[in-house]
Amino acid sequence: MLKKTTIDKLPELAAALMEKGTLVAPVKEDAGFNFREITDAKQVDLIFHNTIISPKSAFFPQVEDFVRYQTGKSILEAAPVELNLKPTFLFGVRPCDVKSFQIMDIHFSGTGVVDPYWQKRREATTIFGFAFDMNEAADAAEFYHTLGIGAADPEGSDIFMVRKDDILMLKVITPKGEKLMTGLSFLTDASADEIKYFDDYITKGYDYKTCYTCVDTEAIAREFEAIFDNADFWTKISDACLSCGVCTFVCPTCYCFDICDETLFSQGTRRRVWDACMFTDFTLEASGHNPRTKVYQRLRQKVCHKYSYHIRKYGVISCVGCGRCTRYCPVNIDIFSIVEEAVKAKWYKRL
Amino acid sequence: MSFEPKILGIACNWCTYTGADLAGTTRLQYPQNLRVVRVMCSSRINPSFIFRAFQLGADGVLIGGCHPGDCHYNTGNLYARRRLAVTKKILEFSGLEPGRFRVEWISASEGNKFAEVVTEFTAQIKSLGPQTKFKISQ
Amino acid sequence: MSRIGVFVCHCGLNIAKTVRVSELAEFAATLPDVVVAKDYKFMCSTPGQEMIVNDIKQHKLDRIIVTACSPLMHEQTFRKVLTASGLNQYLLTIVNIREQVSWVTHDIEEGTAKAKALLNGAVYRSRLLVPLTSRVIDVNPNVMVVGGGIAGIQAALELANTGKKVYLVEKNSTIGGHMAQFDKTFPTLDCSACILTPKMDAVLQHKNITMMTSCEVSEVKGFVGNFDITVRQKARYVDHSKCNACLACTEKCPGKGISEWDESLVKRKAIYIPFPQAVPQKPIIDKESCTFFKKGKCRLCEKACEQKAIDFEQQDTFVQVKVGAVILATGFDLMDTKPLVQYGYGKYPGVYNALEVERLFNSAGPTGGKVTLRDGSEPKSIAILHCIGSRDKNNHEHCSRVCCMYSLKFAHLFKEKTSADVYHFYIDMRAAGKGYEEFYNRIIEEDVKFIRGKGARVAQSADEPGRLVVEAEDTITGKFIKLPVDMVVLSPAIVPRADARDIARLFNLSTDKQGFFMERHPKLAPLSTMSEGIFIAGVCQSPKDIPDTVAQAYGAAAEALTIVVRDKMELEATTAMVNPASCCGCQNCVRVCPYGAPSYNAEKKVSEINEALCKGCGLCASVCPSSAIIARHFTNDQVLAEMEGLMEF
Amino acid sequence: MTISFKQIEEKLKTEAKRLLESGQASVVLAYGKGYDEKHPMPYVARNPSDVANIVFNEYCNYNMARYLVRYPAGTKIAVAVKAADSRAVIQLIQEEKVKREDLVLLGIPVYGMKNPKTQEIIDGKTTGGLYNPVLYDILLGDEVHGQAIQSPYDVLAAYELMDKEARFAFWKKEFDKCIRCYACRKACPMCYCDPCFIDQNKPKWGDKSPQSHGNLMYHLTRFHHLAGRCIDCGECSRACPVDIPLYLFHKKVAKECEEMFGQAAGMSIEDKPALVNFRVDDSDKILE
Repeated sequence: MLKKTTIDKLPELAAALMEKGTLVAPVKEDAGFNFREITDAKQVDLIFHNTIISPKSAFFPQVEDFVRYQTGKSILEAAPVELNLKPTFLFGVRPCDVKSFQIMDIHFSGTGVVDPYWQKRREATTIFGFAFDMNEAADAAEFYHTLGIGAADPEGSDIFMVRKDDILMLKVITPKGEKLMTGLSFLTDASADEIKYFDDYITKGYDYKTCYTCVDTEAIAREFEAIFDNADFWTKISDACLSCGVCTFVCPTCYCFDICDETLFSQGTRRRVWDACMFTDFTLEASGHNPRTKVYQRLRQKVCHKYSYHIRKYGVISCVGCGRCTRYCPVNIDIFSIVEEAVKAKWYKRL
Repeated sequence: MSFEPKILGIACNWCTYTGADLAGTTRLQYPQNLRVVRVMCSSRINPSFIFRAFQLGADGVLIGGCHPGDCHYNTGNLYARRRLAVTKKILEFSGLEPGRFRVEWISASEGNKFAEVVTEFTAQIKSLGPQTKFKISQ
Repeated sequence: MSRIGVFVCHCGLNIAKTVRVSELAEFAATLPDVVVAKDYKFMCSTPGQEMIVNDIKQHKLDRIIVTACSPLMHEQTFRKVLTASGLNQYLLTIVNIREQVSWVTHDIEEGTAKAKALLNGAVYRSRLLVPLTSRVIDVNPNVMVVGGGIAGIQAALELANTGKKVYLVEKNSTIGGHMAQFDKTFPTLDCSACILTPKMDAVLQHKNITMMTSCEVSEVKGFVGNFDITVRQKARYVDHSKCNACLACTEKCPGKGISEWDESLVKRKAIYIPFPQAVPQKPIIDKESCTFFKKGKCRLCEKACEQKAIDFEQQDTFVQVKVGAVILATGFDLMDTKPLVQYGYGKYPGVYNALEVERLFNSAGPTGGKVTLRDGSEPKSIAILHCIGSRDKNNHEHCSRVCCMYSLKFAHLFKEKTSADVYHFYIDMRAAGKGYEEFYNRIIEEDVKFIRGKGARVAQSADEPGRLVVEAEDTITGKFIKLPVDMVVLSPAIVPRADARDIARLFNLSTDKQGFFMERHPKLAPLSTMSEGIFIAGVCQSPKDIPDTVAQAYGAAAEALTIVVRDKMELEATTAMVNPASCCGCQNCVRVCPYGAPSYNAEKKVSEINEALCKGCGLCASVCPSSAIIARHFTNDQVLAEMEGLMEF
Repeated sequence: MTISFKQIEEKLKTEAKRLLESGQASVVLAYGKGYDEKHPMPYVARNPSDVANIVFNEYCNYNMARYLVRYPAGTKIAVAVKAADSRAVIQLIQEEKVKREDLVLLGIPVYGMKNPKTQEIIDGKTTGGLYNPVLYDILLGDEVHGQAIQSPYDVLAAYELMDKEARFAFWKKEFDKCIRCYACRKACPMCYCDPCFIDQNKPKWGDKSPQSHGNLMYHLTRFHHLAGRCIDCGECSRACPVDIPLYLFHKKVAKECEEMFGQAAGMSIEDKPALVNFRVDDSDKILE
């Protein structure tokens, strides 16, 4: 079922979704686009390349309150924070980001230990995937295609959208999407030409901007293992690294967090807050010992986690090539070029 | 009910705190809005204490130290003067009313000055109204 | 979780009148970690203290909050209670609800509300307190006394008699101070020299006293029990170790200087002793009036000296003195009355100040004890003007306390030595002291005239050239008086020494509004100061008479003794330390510390603090950007917690 | 005059090579290729052969002084410095974090540097109003003369004119954007604390979660810590992924410090950092 509407009628679609629940969609802000809960239907803006912060924040917000408590009593009074979720519509997610949810699912539910916050939000949310604009100039930071993700890859979306000039085409992918779509009666059916355009666009997306194909994940994992102890290599790689948290905070697949108790006047909240393996205190132990005091150790952890340990443990690379880490890195460190370097370094050693 | 501001005072042990005691000993009357933290020297005052005080809902912050040159620790208040001056500029540029933060040199013998400063500062804070800009809303 | 006990003191009605103490205790019981909260009439009394001791045992308390008077008052008292109960004394918090709450408001609502807020702050802070261990240091048994007047002399003798070594530092070439300038002392009219010179001599002879005349303290380092003081020995140009005090030199000297001792009324030699009974009785050369120093020729004294004690090459030297305690007895100056032009001092020869008159009476003085005017004639009528510059809001608000009495003494001596009419111009007659009122009555009967009204102006007489006219309003008759006299005596304000502030800075003392040294407490610690181990005696603290000064000297000696009598003593444990794990090596602490306590360990790349040098001001902690410095007892989290508690209600 | 970036690049390469070959420097902190021309990277050359990777163009804004503290004491370091960067080096020397004798300063006189995100020319905005390095050993080009000198504080005017309500609203909006990635402090050559005050749990100065109050505490305190030390390189603002104009606040504090204490940060190695210093005759007016 392929439906369509026009870009100028986007507010109408937005309003309809807001009526059914919470709409989270890209909004233009000073520094660029970000996913925000929509309060005014006119805010939704689909003329964007990608957001600064990945849409993981819709399921795994930077701050998640768990428990509220009161100190100073002989017995601590505490109550869990209930999630009262309305049906949520995550609108305009790029295919690589949609893919990231599947990777994150491994950690938040796939291992059998289910994170109720993630799970409830996932269940309540209908995802509107949105194909990249293939007419747009290539972004040098992205490499999702290298990781086998198409520019118009509908996998993982409930409804997938392709924009053709002023027309926005929407295709149901999952039963959840279908249920929703039937309720959106003002959408019109797409023409046969448009259906063809849509299908072609998706196919074309797999070839779009491809510079590497068929990454051998197993080989990459192996290469990184081989150079783990090569401090010279990692030092050189991290010469420029500032050890800030930008890359991890914008990353759609970074899931590390800290639990903080934040108290004021005896009223406190235990909350989960994003943390970053690039921070020095990330690995600081209670004893005062810190196993990763050097920048290279932290950068190695970040890269190897995504491109080696994660493959070994879960069989997949923990990266979707969205390019955010590279794009927002204050010193322009390109994560994929580290992968290339690693492979080269290995070869060099073998010779 | 009229607005009764909460004013945080940070006073050095040797001059201003003793001066405040003297105000009491001589039974001078002044408004009860000031709550004083005693530190050993005005130089102990970390600028972040002041930011924090406003976050905790202080409507005004009053710092008291020995007169420059009379510091019990010789030079402590001379450093404090520079550091607190910067604190004041930072508060001001961030948009907080400059009148909410004040530094006064009050010696151990200036009980009347202490009472006068508190009276005047309290009136000033009252006229500025509640401080909401920095206050953490719960 | 801590177990806090809160003890609210009524202080009779001092607190209870404007703070609802029982309500405060009830409120305290609702606060976090407070296990027991009580109120009691006098917490500092024995039953009050016992209540705390019992509750510590019964309720297993590990933090104590006493909500009472200022910590400057009873912190030590209650710390001892904790210690006696086996609790570390630093687990005590005092909430000041008297000086800073109940005494500064009449409104019980306001008072109670503020007391609650302060108490809450204390609870927040108390929870984060940690036991601190005091450092034990060796105590140097010696004492320094600064100032060789009657106060210094008395204190030095007392201490020396207990067997302690005393360094008596005097900036003049002789000890004796102002008292040595006087002729008689009120109210007994006994001869000042007769009672003072034996004491001066005793100082000279005492084996435990090192007299350091022509000396000034130039630097003070260290802390209670271990002061390290640098004394500047000013060049005397006479080697006192060689001089046998024959004074042949003074006879030969052609130089003429102005006698400071005789209040500039006469000249003295350039090589001189200030007065015949001076101690030591060895001369010094006044460089300003010495012919050799001025013209490069003379050296007559050198020729006259058989001991070859004259040394024109002598330089100032610096002596290091180590002592455990210091007594400051630096005395006073008379206010310079020249700026008060209405009194004509310095303009009309017939106007004298009190100290000049003391010298006129003195048989060793410029006139050999005869009262004559500058032209040698005897005055026929004399006016004594009280309160010149004191009890005067435009000059010095304080009462100089001794002027009424010495003015009465002057009247008596004038009557005794002249046939002049004597008039007092006074605001009130203040004769509080043993035998003082009686003395006043005696003078009244000596036909001295009392005019109740402050002297307003001294002018030259238009009718009788050379005579003076005192103008005043007689507040009893309400009439304006113009009284012609030959001599006017001003009783000027007693003011701190001109260099009192410098001395205060050297020894880290506070000074009061007038510039007198501040005592730790006006009533309960009048001789100790905010600087541990530094004590004060005599007029440097405030104007007082000789009996009071001597009493203070005894007291200060006893106070100093409480320190130096011990071999070891505990210091405050509230010093700073560096948490090396957080130190970023910026060395800000090293740059700012006034005592050089922090140093940078380049190998470990962290700062370290020598706690023996740290005085606990906390400056280093506030300039430490990574919060690595812990200012014990005033740590960042303790202050932040207290602020949070203060702002909650 | 116009700047030849290519020429500077060549000189940088020549000098770097010479210093590494002669052993005068064991590392050269310069700029290298990034994933495209607009995105060069900080680059560390350790061997003469590394020198080929050095580049210099109008996007090489990095303040390489930021990396100095990473090397063990005594390492001989050659560092490429533009105007503001040289002031950072001076400030670090004042603070005894590096020693003058361990450094070879390769001065780059330049103007027309661009922010790659906005293509905006940053002269006068975040270069302390200077074009020539304050301190250098070797100057890689001719001193810039004749280029209009802008006061580094000109850009502040609009913000100073705002009333306090508008200023508060402005900064609240900016600080609320903060995601606490700490790129600002990590990009800053003067922020060498490890741990930073905000990472401390005891005392806990501010909440770790990126909410208004914690953000405000972090930024205001950081401005205070940099008072009299910020050398206006603007790296904090360029590093910020959400474009908080931190440089404005730093500039304001720097301006006030300069007025109050008569000394700008990083202008002379003889100076003492203004906030760990005092003059007895500092006026009480500064507190008004």
